[in-house]
Amino acid sequence: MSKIIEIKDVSKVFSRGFFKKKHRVVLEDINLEISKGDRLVIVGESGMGKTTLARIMADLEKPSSGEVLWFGEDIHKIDKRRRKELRGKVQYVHQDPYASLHPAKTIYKIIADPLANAQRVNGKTLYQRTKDLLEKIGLVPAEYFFNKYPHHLSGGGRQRLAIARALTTDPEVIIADEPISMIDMSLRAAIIKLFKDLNDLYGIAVVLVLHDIGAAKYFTFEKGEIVVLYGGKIVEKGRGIRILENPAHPYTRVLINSSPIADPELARNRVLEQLRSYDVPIRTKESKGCPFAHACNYYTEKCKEEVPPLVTIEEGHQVACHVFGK
Amino acid sequence: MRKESLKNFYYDYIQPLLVNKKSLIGLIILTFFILMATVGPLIVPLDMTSNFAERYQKPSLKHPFGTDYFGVDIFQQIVHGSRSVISLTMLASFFAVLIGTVIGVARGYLEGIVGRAIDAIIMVFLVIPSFPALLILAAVFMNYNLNVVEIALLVAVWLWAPLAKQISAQVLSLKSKEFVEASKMLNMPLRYILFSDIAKLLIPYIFINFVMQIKGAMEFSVGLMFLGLAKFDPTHWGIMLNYALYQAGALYTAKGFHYIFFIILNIVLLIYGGILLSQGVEEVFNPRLRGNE
Amino acid sequence: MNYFVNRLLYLLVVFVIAISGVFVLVNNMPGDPAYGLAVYIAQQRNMQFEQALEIAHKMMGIDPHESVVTRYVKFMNNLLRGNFGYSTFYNTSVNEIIARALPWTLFVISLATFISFSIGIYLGAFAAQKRGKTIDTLISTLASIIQAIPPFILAVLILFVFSVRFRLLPLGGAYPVDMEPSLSISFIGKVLLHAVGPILAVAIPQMASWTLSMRGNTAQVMEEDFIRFAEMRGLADSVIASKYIRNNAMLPLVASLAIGIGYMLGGQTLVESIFNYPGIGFYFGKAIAVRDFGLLTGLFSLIVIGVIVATFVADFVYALIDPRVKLK
Amino acid sequence: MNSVLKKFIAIFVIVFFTAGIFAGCGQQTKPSQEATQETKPQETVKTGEIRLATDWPFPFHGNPFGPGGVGGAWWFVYEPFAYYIPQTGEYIPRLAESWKVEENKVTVNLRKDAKFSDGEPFTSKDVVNTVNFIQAMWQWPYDIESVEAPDDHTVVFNLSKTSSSSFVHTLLTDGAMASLAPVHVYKDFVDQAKEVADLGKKIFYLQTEGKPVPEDMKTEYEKKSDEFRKKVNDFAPFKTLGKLPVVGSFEPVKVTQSEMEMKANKYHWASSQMKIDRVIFKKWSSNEFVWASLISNEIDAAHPSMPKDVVEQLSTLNPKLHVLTVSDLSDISLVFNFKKPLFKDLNLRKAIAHILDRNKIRDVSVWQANSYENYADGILKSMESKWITQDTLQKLTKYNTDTAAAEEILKNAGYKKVGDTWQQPNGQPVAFTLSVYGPHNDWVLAAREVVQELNSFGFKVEMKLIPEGMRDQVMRSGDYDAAIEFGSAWWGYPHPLTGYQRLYDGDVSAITSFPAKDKYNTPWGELSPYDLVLELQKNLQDENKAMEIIQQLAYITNEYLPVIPLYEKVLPIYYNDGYRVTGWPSKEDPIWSLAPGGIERVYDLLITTGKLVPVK
Amino acid sequence: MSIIIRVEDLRAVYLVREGTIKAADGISLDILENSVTAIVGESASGKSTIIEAMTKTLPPNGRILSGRVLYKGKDLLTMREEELRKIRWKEIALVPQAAQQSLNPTMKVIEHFKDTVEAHGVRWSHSELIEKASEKLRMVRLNPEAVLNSYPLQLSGGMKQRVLIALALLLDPVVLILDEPTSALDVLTQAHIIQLLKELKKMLKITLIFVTHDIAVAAELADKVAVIYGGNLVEYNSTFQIFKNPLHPYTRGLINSIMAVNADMSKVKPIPGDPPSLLNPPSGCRFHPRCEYAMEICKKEKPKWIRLDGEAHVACHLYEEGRPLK
Repeated sequence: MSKIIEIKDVSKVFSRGFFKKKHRVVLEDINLEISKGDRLVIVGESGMGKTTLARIMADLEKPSSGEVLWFGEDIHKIDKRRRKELRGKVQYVHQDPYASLHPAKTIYKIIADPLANAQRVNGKTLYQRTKDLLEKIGLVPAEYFFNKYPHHLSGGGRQRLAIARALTTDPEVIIADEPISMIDMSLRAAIIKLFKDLNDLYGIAVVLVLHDIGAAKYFTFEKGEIVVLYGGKIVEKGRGIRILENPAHPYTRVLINSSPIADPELARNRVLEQLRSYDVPIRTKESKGCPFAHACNYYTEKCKEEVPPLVTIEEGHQVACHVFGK
Repeated sequence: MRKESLKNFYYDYIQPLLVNKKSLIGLIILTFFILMATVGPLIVPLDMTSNFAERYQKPSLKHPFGTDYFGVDIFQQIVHGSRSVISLTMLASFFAVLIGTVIGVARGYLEGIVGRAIDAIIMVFLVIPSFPALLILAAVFMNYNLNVVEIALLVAVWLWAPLAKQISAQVLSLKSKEFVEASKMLNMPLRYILFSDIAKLLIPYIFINFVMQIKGAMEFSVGLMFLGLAKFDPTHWGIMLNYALYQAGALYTAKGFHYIFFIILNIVLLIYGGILLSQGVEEVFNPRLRGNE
Repeated sequence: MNYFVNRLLYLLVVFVIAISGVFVLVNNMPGDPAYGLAVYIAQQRNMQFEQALEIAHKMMGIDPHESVVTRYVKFMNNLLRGNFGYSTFYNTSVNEIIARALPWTLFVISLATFISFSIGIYLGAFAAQKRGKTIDTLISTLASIIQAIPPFILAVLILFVFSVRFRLLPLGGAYPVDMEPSLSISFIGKVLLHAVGPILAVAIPQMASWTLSMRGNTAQVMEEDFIRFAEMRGLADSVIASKYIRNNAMLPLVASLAIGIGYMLGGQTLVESIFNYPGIGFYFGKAIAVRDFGLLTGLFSLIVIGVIVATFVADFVYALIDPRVKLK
Repeated sequence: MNSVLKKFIAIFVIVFFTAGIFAGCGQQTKPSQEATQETKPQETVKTGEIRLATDWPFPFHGNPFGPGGVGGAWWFVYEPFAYYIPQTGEYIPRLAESWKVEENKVTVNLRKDAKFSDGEPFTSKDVVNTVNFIQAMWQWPYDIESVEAPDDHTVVFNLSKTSSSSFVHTLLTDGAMASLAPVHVYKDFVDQAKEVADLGKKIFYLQTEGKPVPEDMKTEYEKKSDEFRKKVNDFAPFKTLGKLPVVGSFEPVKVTQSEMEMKANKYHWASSQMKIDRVIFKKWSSNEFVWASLISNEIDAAHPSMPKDVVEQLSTLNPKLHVLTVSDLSDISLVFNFKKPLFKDLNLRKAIAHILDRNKIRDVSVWQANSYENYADGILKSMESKWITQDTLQKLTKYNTDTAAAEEILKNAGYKKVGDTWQQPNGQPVAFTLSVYGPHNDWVLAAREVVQELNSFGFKVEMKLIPEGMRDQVMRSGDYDAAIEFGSAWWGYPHPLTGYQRLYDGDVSAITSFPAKDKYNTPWGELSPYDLVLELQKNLQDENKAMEIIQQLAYITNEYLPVIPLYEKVLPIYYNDGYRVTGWPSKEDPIWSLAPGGIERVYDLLITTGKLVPVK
Repeated sequence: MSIIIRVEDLRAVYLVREGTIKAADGISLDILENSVTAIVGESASGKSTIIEAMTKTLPPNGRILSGRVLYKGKDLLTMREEELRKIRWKEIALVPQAAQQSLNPTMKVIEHFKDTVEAHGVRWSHSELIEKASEKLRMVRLNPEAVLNSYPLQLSGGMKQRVLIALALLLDPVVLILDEPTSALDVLTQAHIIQLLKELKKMLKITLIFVTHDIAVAAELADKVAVIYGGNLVEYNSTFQIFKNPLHPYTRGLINSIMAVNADMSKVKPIPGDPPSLLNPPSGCRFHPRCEYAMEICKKEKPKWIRLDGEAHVACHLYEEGRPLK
């Protein structure tokens, strides 16, 4: 029973309008698994469905179809109490630490309240555990921060605090949505490092949603998987370092090609691959073909008509592309 | 810990109000009136014996605000009347805020048909003009000897709706806030989310509204006395004003200027104090509220 | 469009509930419009009061034994046909009274709103742009003090100062009876002169509140990035003040403008009674005093309709002028 | 967005202007073209105008039977047979030239030169029709059994046997009897009116004779009278005819919510003497409004109650303003609810009579009023000497302000003062509420003073305002402890009978539930005031007998205190002399005593006799 | 290359409820004509303050305490408001950071162009305006017909950013200042904008100054890099030198913490600690609490702004008295 979360054929459709006629397919037939101690990165640009996927995994949103299993149980079929029990094991960290921390609560309260609730502790034990937790995620000395408010912290500090709060329930997996996008460059690595440490030292599975390929690489270069989303579909999936070094899907390639390089000489000499279109595709239930077809430089007629299946091109590397699929 | 949080509370909520000029002046004015209502009647005696020959005395040491049409000291009446003015006003504001908050929070949290129903109720109270409705209610309840609390409730019934609407909008936006979602993820109970997460951010907002309600409640309570709904209290400022304007015609005589002036001055000053305080509170707390939206 | 259909249906439900509430309220009001007449009859003709009351009821066309439900059905039925009921005191249909009174009230509140809105907007924007300076302190303090004055006190003071002390304004009425209503300059002048008192009584507190809201909104808009960007582009202060600050700060107020007019319909009772101005509020006050339940429910319904229409119009106007709402 | 906003504002401006224009046109009730184009009789052009204040129904229908009648225009529009000056007891003939009173029969000879304002002559047919109309519409006065018109200028009233002797006075002076329903205006209703009136009378006489009334007669009457009433109520001569033909001195020509314009009746019999041909009425919306109008010369005369300082101020601001007072033939009293056990104790009422400083109350309330210093005998102060003998006065208890006396009465009756508060013999505090009608300024002031004095004596009295429109209801339902009300009052007919009737068999007894039928101990034996009132009514013509009964009633009233009169109400009349009009009679002129119950009669009389003239 | 803007000892503060934020504390900087200068720093390090103070466009609570900004020999800070207004945009255009809120939400894009033109007394007919605006919009690869008649909220974040750049180019300015032109944008859009700026630089004779927290962006675009820390300028050098041989320990930490896609991930090293609060900045060198080379003197004395060989400037005690960094 090492599988923590399984996503089976999950799709998500957003509808709007009086008769719900206008709709938009945000996720399409997603299958994913997270097991104990895994590292997983979901990459893609905004509007590609990565946040929705993360929220569905964390049961913050319901899929339109498909199953979400936590520890082998379908979370939409089990009763409330069981779901509550399991929920503690799956935690979620928001993108924006400014918004996800209560602005009028002290740091002590932010950690101690959920801790007391989850661990049924109080008094001195609670105090000690809160202190330990804050120190664990690097807010030292903990007592110094107890009576401070979130706005006294830097972006990095706030994100640490949000992570610490997620740890109060002793989760087995933490899903973090763009945890570094609102944080300064110089502090980003430290946050990713923190996630790596949590994974290494405590065996907590970590799912990160990122658009920064560099950070994805940093997180997965030792171990872990990367999933690339485009237009609500998984276009490529596999071991992190493998994908980053040998991207198969044209989109992944462009993504890596476009990422900033911290070397002036290389940067100046590189040639950026241009896409045919930079629009975010809007898919409906009627849409056909590969979602990337409209932008892809390698598209064929087939791409417009047929949805490419996710095929394994190598051990631990799957891609969904008619051109590069073989 | 406790001492620390008290200190924090002071620095977060009290000290900024004392630093802000408007709220400071507002606080001073309100404190003055509250003192007048609580301690005042103990210090200042009230002699209502009329003395027609001594009417319309100009302000003097003996009569700081002069005497009224009956020859009774105006200052004494103002001091003693402040008790009923302030108790009714404060109670009505309190009830209005209470009802408004409870219904607003409920509306903000409840979705679907129940939410729409509450919405409709709020809307109903918004579209029925409050003053005429109160006139009718006054007549309906005329023969019940209502006490202050009941009258305050009656007034509050016509004051809470706008607040409820605003609060529900606030809660609607607050409940989709990420920190609320985080609390849900952490299995925090509903009461924690409502009373700790959401209520905490509503407090400054509610407070501002409480102060704003004072004005409405004040006007209503004066109106009610005019209408004979509230128990007749000759020193209630509204009644004093009624006597001055309509019974004694003080406006129409040069001698009576101070009579009207001091009553209006006190009414206006009290409301102005409330307005200042609420403006100050808004200045102090709203940026933070806005910043978190 | 769907949004509006939806909204309309919702307001209709609100309307029915509100009107029913009003009906119940009014019908629980103690007092019998025929009572005064009955006392008079009994005394004049030396007859039993009960008998006199019966006669009085007949004279006024009131059936005291009619059940509330029947009355309610009748009332709703009439309302559906646009008939607001019958006034026992004035012995005429409420529609006729509304036709007489509503134009005056609308005239006063629209003119008052127009004046107070234009001046309030200007003063508020001006004060906000001079934030912290003496003139700002002066304007906002004055506005706050005016807000603190209960409206009926203000009305009485205006009446006294302008009409009694300095005799600048005529006392009561909408125009002098010895003039023929026409579109002549002199007649319109008289109408305006008669309306000055009520208009001032409505406009002054309004102005204060517009000023304060506009000041707050302007201050908020001035912090917006697009204002600084406009400055960075070297735009003239006047252009920024009008096109960028004022327009954006005004938007929320324009919506409340429409709603405000709706609410004012119901708030005219005191002012119109004090100025003896023949508008809706005047009749409303009279209807309460003489327990004219027909007139009371009719006028109440009118006011509720006014507020609801205003709410609807406000939504519509807001969507019309704010692209942010329009495009959603 | 800018352009949209501009459009919005433009629409806004257009809307309010159209609203204004709509408001302007089609506002007033005014006669149609037809009326104004009518050829006018040749007349010398007069330019006199007087401005007054009063109330009237609006929209103006001009139907005296409709709700609100024609308001304050009444006495200008409907002339009675005669005016009665109470101070001199003189009848001034108006529509009647002369009259003859016989047993159950009054013959009135009508003025031959009376004409309606549309030129139609006024005849006895109009009077007959009017009487039928009132009887049909108001089910009153059934004192008139029948009315005949032997010729165009003679009317014979046959009175019923039960008719009271004061009815003749009513018949002659009541503005309703003569000209309410001119035949040429109400021509469609004439027969129906007679039918309904006759049927009503028939039923009434059967009832008074104690005979059974056939059910079908009753239903028939119900049906017919309802139908008739509905038809008449819906008839609005001012609207449908475009004019209101009147026999009185002035005809309303234009009416708005706030003003009413009346033009002189060119055909009026006194027309040649009238120097004023226009009356403008301003709406009497509140006393303050009338004060303001008087200061600014907006009106020429009015009779609002006004505090002393305001009068002084008014006189300095407007030196042309004069004031005089006449008795309003009524008094303001403290009335008790005898259903409450507290007030059943005469001792308490006596004590209250001693506690109150009635001069002070008068000062605060209506300073010009006559004060009752000592007695509470139910007779107006101004008339006391005329009706009460010295001998009787000797017998009456003097209720001078004397708290010691009050204390003694209470102590003797078993009341105790504990601390600051008086307790009843049963240990309950003496506590009650004093109700007073909110819109009556002077009453409220009086009530405040009463409450104040009683409280300083050691009672627990609270004041309660009765909201506008609720006075009759509250008082009738007995939902009060004590109240300020009219006490005994003369109203139209200045005779103590009216007052005692009110106290023991009328309005006041209806609201106080004073046990008037009980027997009370008097020097003349055990007497019941109720019986005395009936007896007085029967013996009105017999002056000696009447005087004797009045003495007895005065004694009972003074000793048993059904009410405590506070002051005799006066009518302060303010008039501007020399601004628009002049020629007001001196303050002593008895004509002023016509004012109570219809001050417009005074104005009408002054104008039609040519006394009031415009200022050059 | 000549100096086009010279900043001398610029000091600017913000007044807030809690006190004074010393956001720019003695900045001296020379900007070369037709060069691209990057100002790099963390959020709240004062980097935006520098460019806003330079153009006198600080927010209402900002105050310039001292310093000179010489543009073509004239001091912008003491210049009359009227004169300055003429220079703004026509010669020096500043594109603010908050591209998302920088357009009036109630005005169409075209009206912004119109306003700008009118403000500078340029008399173009309407068709001329459309033509010029379209030209600039095409330059930033936007479809003029669609964009000009749109309201800001109809545009995506990247589009708004490009509209602002087009607007900035409208009057062909000499100096273009961009505040965080790429932050909060997706990878592809970010690459796109960088590409665009590179092309603009080639196409137009323009001096480009931009502010960023991402030193990798500077690597791609800038000729020279100025590094700001805690309101102080700590290093100023050519881009190549900065990356090859970072002098200041902070610069070095910054480069080490970059998770660029081409970097050796095992060498990525986060900077410990948090950025300083500018309300109560640390004494002496503001970096000393986080500096691994900190000495006693660093706590007490503020390092001087010294010029080393070549173009290198640095403010660090390690280099004073010729102490070379080991």
